[in-house]
Amino acid sequence: MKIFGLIAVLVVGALLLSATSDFPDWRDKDSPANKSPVSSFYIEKTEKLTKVPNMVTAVLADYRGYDTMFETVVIFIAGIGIIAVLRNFDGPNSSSIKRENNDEGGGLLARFTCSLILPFIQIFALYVVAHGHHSPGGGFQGGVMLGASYILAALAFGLSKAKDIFSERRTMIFAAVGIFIYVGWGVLCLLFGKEFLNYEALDSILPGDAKMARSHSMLIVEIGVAFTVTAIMFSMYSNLSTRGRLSKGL
Amino acid sequence: MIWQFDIIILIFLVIAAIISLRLKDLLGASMVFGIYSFLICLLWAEMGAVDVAFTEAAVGAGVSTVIMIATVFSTKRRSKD
Amino acid sequence: MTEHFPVLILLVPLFGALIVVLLGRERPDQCWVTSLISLGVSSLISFFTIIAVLSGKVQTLRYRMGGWPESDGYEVGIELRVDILAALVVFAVTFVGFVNTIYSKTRAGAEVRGKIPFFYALIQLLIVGLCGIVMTNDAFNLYVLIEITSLTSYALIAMGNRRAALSSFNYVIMGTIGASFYLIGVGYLYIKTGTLNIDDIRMVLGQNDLWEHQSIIVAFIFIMLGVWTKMAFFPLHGWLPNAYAYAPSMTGTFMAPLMTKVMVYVMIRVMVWVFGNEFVYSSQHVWGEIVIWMSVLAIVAGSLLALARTDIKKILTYLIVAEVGYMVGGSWLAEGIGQAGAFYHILSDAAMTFCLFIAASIIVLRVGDSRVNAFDGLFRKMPLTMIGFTVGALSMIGLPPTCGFFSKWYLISAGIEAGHWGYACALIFSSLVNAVIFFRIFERAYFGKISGVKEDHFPSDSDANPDIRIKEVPWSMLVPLFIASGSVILLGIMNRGLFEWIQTALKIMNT
Amino acid sequence: MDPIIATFIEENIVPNFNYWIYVILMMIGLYAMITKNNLIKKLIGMAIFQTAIILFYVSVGVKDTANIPIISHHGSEHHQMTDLSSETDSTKEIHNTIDKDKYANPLPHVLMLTAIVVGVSTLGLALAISQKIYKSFGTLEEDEILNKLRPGGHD
Repeated sequence: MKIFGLIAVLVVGALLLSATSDFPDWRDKDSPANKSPVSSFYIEKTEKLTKVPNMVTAVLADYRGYDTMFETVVIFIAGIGIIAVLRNFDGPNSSSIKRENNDEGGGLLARFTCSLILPFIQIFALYVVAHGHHSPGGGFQGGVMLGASYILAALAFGLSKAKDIFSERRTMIFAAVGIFIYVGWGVLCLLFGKEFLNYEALDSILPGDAKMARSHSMLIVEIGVAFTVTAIMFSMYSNLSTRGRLSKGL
Repeated sequence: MIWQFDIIILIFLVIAAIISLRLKDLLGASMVFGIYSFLICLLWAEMGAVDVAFTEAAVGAGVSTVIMIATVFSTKRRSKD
Repeated sequence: MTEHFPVLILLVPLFGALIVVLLGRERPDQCWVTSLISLGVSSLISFFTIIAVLSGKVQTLRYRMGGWPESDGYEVGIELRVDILAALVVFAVTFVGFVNTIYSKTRAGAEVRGKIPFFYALIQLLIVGLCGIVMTNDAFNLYVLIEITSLTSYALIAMGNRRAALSSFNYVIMGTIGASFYLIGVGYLYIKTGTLNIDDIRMVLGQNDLWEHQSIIVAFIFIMLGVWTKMAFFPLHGWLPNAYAYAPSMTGTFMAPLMTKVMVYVMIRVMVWVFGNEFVYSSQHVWGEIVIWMSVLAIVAGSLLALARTDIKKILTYLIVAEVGYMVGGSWLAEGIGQAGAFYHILSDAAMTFCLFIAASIIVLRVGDSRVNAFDGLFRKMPLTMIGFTVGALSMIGLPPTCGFFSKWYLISAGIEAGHWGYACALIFSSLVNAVIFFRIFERAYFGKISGVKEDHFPSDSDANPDIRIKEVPWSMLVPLFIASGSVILLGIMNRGLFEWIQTALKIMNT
Repeated sequence: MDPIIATFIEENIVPNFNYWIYVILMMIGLYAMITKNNLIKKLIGMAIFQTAIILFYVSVGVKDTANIPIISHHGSEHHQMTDLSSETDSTKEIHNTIDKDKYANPLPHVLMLTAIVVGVSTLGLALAISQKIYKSFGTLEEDEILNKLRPGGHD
């Protein structure tokens, strides 16, 4: 097996290396990928057409918004997939277990530190979600940070405390609602007579002109992504750290 | 866009990848994998891909490592290879 | 309204999945109804899409997500593209999903117990992913959708017993390698062309005459390797038999007819749309001959491995491996009849695999044993099920008027036309092996005694007497079986018309 | 560093170095996925494999003259403040046009955001599956699991 694996890996590596000599130089601004009309269009027209200075956010949420919708669906699938694989709903230890151990979680110092920094982490996460138009960040990064803040709470105060805020039922509702916001916003465009995810259709219900409608819609879509990602990140951690029993975390 | 940094980080990356795969202690391997993610996040920030670097910092060095460690704690810590 | 059909096909099951997750835990019985309605609506829409595409007004439906117009002749957004080939495959996918949902009515509660909402949500998302793969015209979007189908199938398979979890893990490893190879290939195309839209990649490749560049050749090889891994082409087939055999039986019937076939569609699409026939079938490249001989190997090995098994589900999964060899070989033989034959085989193989898997899982359910001797005397006990099974088996052997005969006919004649006798002989050999396998089963089913059933296989069942226990299943399982076997015959009867549509569509592609 | 060596490196190694390292990382990851015995190790290899591909894509979008792909207005605003009166429409137009060599190619970044998300989803699901395997087999070593599955093996 090892020999076979080594041979396969070497063949693959040799093929890939043989192609690198054919590539344009690294950092070449005139390489086909960098000077292609698609990339020039994104760089030159994005701010004019969508009023968003961060091109990555604009391309992510608008030009390739269809991709991002499925990216959110991928996260969602991972979340429900982990529950479907790990949880054992009909066993004796499903939801009937009460918290038998109040000592779980970190020590006093950890709790104190966490209670100090958690609000700031969460505010920063919300800032990242909301400010993705102008600075690096967006729904996904902010959502991961928000989810991580709950993971931190679970580590410091014990999973059962964190579960009181963010129960499994709630995570599933949050996750589904996030995608619902994203897809529903696209369907709204459909109902207004334009293509799916064509945010320009919504300029009559959003403040500003059609270009601002794109910008505002990106924010709404990013919020949807943040909902799903927050919920699923926390659900992923809580299931994986307890082998799907959802009691007694790390 | 300083290529010297680029080369140094890339070499560290290869070292980190090899170490994390050689360690027999899975907890240590996950930790080194976190370091690997952090290095690659630095690299992307250096290459101007700030959004990707941000995401990798949150996901690769953060959540991926955490869920990996969570799995190591709820299974076995030693590995045979 | 017609122009929105492609996206509606995707959105209806997507919303269905969300509703199932939101409401499922309170009312598990509603999940079945919800997914039945959503997949039914979706297959209805895809049926109308076929009509719209055939009606002549719109040969090809193009749908620009976000309404972004092209700039300088390049697409800046993501585009969906539905022609007759895509419409046919999408209809097959949604229809199989719909019929299979009917089949899962009584089984879901028993097999996945408390996880019914998650099961139905994953199933609907799987259908969304497969339809998206078929319709999208963007190389990277295709990767995302491939990962959607992969993740749903990992989860669905791992919901089974412990063997299923282990095979699902192998599938994760192989599937990730496959999808990542595809991604590498797309990256190599992107670095040379600067675009991701499939039509635009083709255009740039032609304009700049990049055909002989090493990176384009490597990109082609890696995309092919990735797609072959996902479709379980012979040396890369390791994950498939265990995954499909140990998965919950409903999952098997959902995935076996769809996954590999959609990946074959992707392969044909990449060969024809992205790279074009001149590049793929060019005599300068050695790969044509190699791939055909690999597919001959796949057919022979798949058939022989199936012959060596005694477990009915394992037999069927190895037959899938052989069928993948048919399709890969056919599409690599030559443009024209070989490609069209392989494409027709996608549809007919989906129908007959569906039929056989449903019949087999009904039998395993009733008899409680998945070995071949479970079939002893079944023609007397379960005549209706056995009729369905027989239709599927005859199609697999290749007897008229089933669709298996016609697709095999087209493929063999393509092999003879291309002068590739090895491929034609392998097809005939595989038919003979299939005949041996299935007539062995028929013999048992006609003449065998029921005594082969051991009681300890069903310890939980209260009535241990097999004579009483082995009886026909409820209508919710028989109707899907008959729809499947009916479609096997229907596809066979309609073969000429279908084949002409496929041929003209492929010709339009190449101009 | 010696300037001659530096120019040598810059001309001959730097243009392809990223691509070489990406291939090496990918080979390391792939080798681990195929040959490692421990399931968690396989998954670490998988993560390395995926990040290597992301490294490749991000390297494609780098330009030597470019900065991060976020349009900044500091320059033009400053200009407007200093001579607000003499600003005509034509000069405004000049300031508003964007030099595309100044910004990195955003498309690979977007693609790789999606790929990172797919990577972490796959990792999470695979970890869940390996926990399920551990629950039913009591080990994560592939050879021990296969031993237990063999009919003769004690289970």
